[in-house]
Amino acid sequence: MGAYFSEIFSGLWSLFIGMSITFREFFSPTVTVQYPYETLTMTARYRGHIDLIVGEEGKTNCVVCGMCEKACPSDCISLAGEKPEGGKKKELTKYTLDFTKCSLCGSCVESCNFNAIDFSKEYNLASTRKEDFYFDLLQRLKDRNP
Amino acid sequence: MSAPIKLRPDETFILNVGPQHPATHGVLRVKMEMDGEYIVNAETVIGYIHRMHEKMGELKTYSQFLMNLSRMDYLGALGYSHGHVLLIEKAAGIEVPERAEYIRAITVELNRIASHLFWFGAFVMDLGGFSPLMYALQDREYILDMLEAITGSRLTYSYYRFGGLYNDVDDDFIAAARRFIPRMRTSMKKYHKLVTGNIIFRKRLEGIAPLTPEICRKYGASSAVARGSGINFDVRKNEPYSVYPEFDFDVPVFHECDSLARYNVRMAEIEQSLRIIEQGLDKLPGGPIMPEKKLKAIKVPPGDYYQAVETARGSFGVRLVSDGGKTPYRLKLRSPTYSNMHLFDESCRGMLIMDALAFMGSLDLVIPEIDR
Amino acid sequence: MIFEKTKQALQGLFPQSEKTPVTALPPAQEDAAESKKTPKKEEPRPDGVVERDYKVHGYHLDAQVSPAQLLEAVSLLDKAEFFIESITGVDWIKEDQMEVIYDFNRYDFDLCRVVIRTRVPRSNPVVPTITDIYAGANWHERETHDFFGIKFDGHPHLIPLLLPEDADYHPLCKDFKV
Amino acid sequence: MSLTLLNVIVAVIIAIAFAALNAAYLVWAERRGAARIQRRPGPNINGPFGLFQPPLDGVKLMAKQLLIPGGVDKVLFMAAPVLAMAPAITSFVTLPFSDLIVGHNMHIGILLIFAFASIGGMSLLFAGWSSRNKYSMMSSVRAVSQAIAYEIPMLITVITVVMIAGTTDLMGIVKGQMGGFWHWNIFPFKAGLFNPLMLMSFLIFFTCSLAETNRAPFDLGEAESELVAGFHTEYGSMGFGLFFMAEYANIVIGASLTTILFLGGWDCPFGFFPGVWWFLLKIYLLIASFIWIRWTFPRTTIYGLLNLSWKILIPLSLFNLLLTAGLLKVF
Amino acid sequence: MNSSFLMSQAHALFSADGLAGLIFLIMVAVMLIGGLMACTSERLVRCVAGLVVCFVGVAGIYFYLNSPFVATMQMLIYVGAVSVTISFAIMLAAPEQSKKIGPSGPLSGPLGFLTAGLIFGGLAVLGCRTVWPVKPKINSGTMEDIGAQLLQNYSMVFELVSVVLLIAILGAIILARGGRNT
Amino acid sequence: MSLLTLHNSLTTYLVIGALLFGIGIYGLITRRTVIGMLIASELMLAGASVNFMAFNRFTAPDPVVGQIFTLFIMAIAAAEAAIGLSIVVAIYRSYTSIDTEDLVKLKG
Repeated sequence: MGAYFSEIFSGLWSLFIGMSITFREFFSPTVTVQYPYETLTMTARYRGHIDLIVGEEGKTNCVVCGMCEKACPSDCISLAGEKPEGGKKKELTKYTLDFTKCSLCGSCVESCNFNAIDFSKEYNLASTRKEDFYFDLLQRLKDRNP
Repeated sequence: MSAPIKLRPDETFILNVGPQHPATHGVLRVKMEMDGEYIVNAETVIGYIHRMHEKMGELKTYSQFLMNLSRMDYLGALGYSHGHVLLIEKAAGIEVPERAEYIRAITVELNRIASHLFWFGAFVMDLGGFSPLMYALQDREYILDMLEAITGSRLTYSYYRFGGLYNDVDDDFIAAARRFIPRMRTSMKKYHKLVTGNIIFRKRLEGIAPLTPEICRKYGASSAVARGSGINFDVRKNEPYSVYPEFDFDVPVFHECDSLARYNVRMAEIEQSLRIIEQGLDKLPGGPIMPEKKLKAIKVPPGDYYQAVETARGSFGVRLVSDGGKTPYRLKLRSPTYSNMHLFDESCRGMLIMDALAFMGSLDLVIPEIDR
Repeated sequence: MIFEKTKQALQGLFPQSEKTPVTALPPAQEDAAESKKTPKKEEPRPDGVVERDYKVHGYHLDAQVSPAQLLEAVSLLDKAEFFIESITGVDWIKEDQMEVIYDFNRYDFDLCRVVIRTRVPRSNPVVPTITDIYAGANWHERETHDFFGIKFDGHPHLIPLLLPEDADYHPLCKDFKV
Repeated sequence: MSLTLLNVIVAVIIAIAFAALNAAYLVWAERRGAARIQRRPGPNINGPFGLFQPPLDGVKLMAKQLLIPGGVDKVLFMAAPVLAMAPAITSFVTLPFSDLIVGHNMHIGILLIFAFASIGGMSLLFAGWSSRNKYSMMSSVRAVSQAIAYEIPMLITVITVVMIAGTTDLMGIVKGQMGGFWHWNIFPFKAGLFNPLMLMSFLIFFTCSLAETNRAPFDLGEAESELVAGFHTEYGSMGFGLFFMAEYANIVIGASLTTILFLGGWDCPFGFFPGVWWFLLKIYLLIASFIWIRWTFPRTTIYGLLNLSWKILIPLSLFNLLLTAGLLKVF
Repeated sequence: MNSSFLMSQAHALFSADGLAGLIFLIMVAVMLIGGLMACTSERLVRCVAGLVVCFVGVAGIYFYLNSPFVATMQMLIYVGAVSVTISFAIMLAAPEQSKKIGPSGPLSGPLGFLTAGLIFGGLAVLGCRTVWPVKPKINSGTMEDIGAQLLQNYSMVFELVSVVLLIAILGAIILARGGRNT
Repeated sequence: MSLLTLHNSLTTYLVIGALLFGIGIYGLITRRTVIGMLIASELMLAGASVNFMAFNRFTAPDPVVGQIFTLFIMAIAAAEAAIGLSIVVAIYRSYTSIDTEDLVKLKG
């Protein structure tokens, strides 16, 4: 009989303790960010999709070695380059990223020895069309510094 | 709580729990044969998000495949990467700088806490309490912020490399981690008051789904499922790897065998992980995080290798059969939840459906990790 | 020590004559040494128990048994309170064989990982099921059946588990093209 | 007879409006309250403090197509939401909000409310049964067995109060408690009557009204982690909307009954200026605690709930009934 | 004559008394619809639904007979208890919903109709033809009267009914107990 | 006598009672399942109750006797429902059917 009542009382007490905690939380400030109205800044190391780094004279540092293409586990990078007449180094003519396949692992950036690609800070890409995610990075580079 | 009944087949009905069901946390399907609210028989159907990681492992080079490991389990990704890098390092004979190992241990434990926090919230939500999930997510958010700052990603970290790490940690991270420990301890007190002590919660879990040590052994259960049944098994202690022997921590073991014991194990594990992080931060040595000599493409001598690690969900094993080539000849991923989930079919017979779903929650399922 | 006991028990499965070449091999290097020299013409390893270097391979005992001996070997481990960790297969296409690997481990601190392996011809891969001994082998065997097409004789419910229900291919066979 | 009938009709219309308004803004309050407990802002975009959210949600619900899944029993499927809503509305008519504001006071008011509540229970049964969904089926059986189990302690507690008040008239019950909080039934100091267990009875009644309205922690009928959405899984648009409104209307009725039976109705705690505002204040405080409880506790099990009813609530309420009877005889 | 009759009817409708009469008619209609649904529907659950509707109608009629207490009891007992019990029995004992439960034989329909019609007709004619003595005073319909009578004049019956209920509960438990494996 | 004053005459109620009784008889004859018959008999009881209530209101000198009789009928009906339905469950258990045609075999 004693156990019966003590269980009722301890049970009731535990319920009141729980309610006191939620009561305290009720009056503490909110912690969420109202997403479309407020946004957070991305951290410095945030891994978005890759972008070409703007090197000297607004040109890319890429030497078309193809390491990133090889390192990519999902085959999303394809690049091409040709030697301009009279030039010594190959120049990048095409650099496309198939973002539909990319899993943001960062292998490409790591494999690049020439500091040519880096992560962008874009995180809320959305579209209804698949084609929007075939990025032409060379074009994006040009867009960034006209 | 159990119904020892013999039924005619026309008295039962089939209830499909899943593939889309609030309690399965993903695409898991359990075909339950029910007698009213009692489960007569259950058959778990998995494989809805099977991605054939093992074939990918055979087709990709070692370093290309490394990224897949964090996609196995989206809640405790680092533990899985850890197992894989340890295996390859062991097999290929790569030396790892001590600092890297310490950082790995710290980040794995942080990730373990994050995973347990999410499980805690989801588990209480399975039982119908919604608010603890939000509190747990707040605490988890601190961890994700810290890990994002050093790895650049919030869930699928791809942080470890063969021989070390991708990025070094900075002072901000260390300071944030130090701040996090007391905050988390305060939160734990709150959780214990709000949830663990709650009479409704205890009544729902006490004596539900007792798993004998024998069942655990027959099914190869690990993590809290085994430790809640009185089995003192933690790969970190049983087969010490990495720098875990340097740390002073306990393996929480509960002998009640019920769902509450499994809950208690995980909650106690959070506190032990905090201890490990604390010690790791104190002991963190300086130095490089990658071997001095840059690694060429990795090749593993032919042979058969196995490495087990304790992830948030239990004993995760990687078996590598190498023929000396650039890619593994065979890579087997032994996922802990696969074994833990397997015993559900047998154990849930005769249970009420709501107890069975509480039991399912106590197993800490992450479906992509089962399906691989 | 459980390691010694298990080793003796497993060696007991093999008559003395068959055991000799196995124990003569130096542990841990034999794969490496052989395969580097003659990778193509490697003979399948004879049945028997091999001790492995735990620091390199991650397990202690490696026992290759014939499918007929499998149940006996597994029940030995069951009696010694091992738990089943996983079951998997390897497709040795060059040797025209399928291998099934069973991993066993212990819950206590008497560390001993045992690997049991058995080989069957690729053309007719049939292995007896161990679900009667370890109920937890059920899914592992189904998964192995999915991936390699190895049939587990006596398995209660050998239908695709991870693959779609109507899958008739076995993706981890080496002759499966992606 | 005739004039009261007109009265009743006007009261029904007002009750519908009151119920709908309550349902809408209690949803808002619930969402805001839940959000605050979880340290989120909650709906705050539409209008000041998100106050336009409920009408917009209502418009959305009404604009949605009414889906009737194949294989359902159409008549019952359509009738169930109405059956759920109608008794809730009718119960409002007899509730005295103050000595002036009452639709139609009847001398058997409290019995009438329970009589209507039993129809509400049947509506859940029909909804679940007609949906042709196994989850709904299980949920409806749960909801009904729960309703039966909790009706008993609830009625026993009501009888205790009726014995003290000497009337089944809701207004009469309140009038017996007028004059400050020390006269309320929850507190034992009543003229000539000292019953220390009335607080317990209040808790029992409160628990039962939580269970009767299928609120957490007794929301087994719509246990979303087990039964998806329970009996209203297959309902969309206004079918769902009616169940939703009925749920909140029942909450208001439960809170009002608790107020009338135990908290002195429209009586001021300090004995002056009684009026409808006190009544509203009390019921909304009770509703706030309904919300507060819902977002704090996990759900009970079906056997835990039946154990609670049969092993704790019924014996205790019976004991209090006997004690009160004895006290009434003595004093 | 016809139009004036209609006029008077319409006029009566808008008076409060007329409204009461209208609601009475609605109640009778509800009762009839429910009763017919309960006895002709092909699904047992619909029969129970019909029963519920019918009893709500009957309760409404009791209201018009100046006995609201009996009306509420009618709802509490029949809707809240009897109908729920019946539906539980259906759930326990009639798993296949699709099975039609139509008339038991080709003749039973007309035969039932004939019998029921004859009985109804007879009773109705008897009821209408007889001249009933008029009551001096309408009953007040309060609970006090009923309670006092129950505990004074009819206390023996009251006790007997409680014994019957007790025995019924015990009997029901004994009959329905015993697991399904027995 | 207008349609709208029907509720003030005894005969209306007697006819309603007879109607309910008739519906109940019809159901009892046509129903094939035990539960259906039980439902029909509940209707017949309700018909009888209506008569009692009507006489109580219009003719009986005692103000409550009819009401008390109705209350007793309700109590008996509840008991009857409980017993009848447990019998139904018991029948179902031994015959797997509640169809009266299947219950011809008396020795179970």
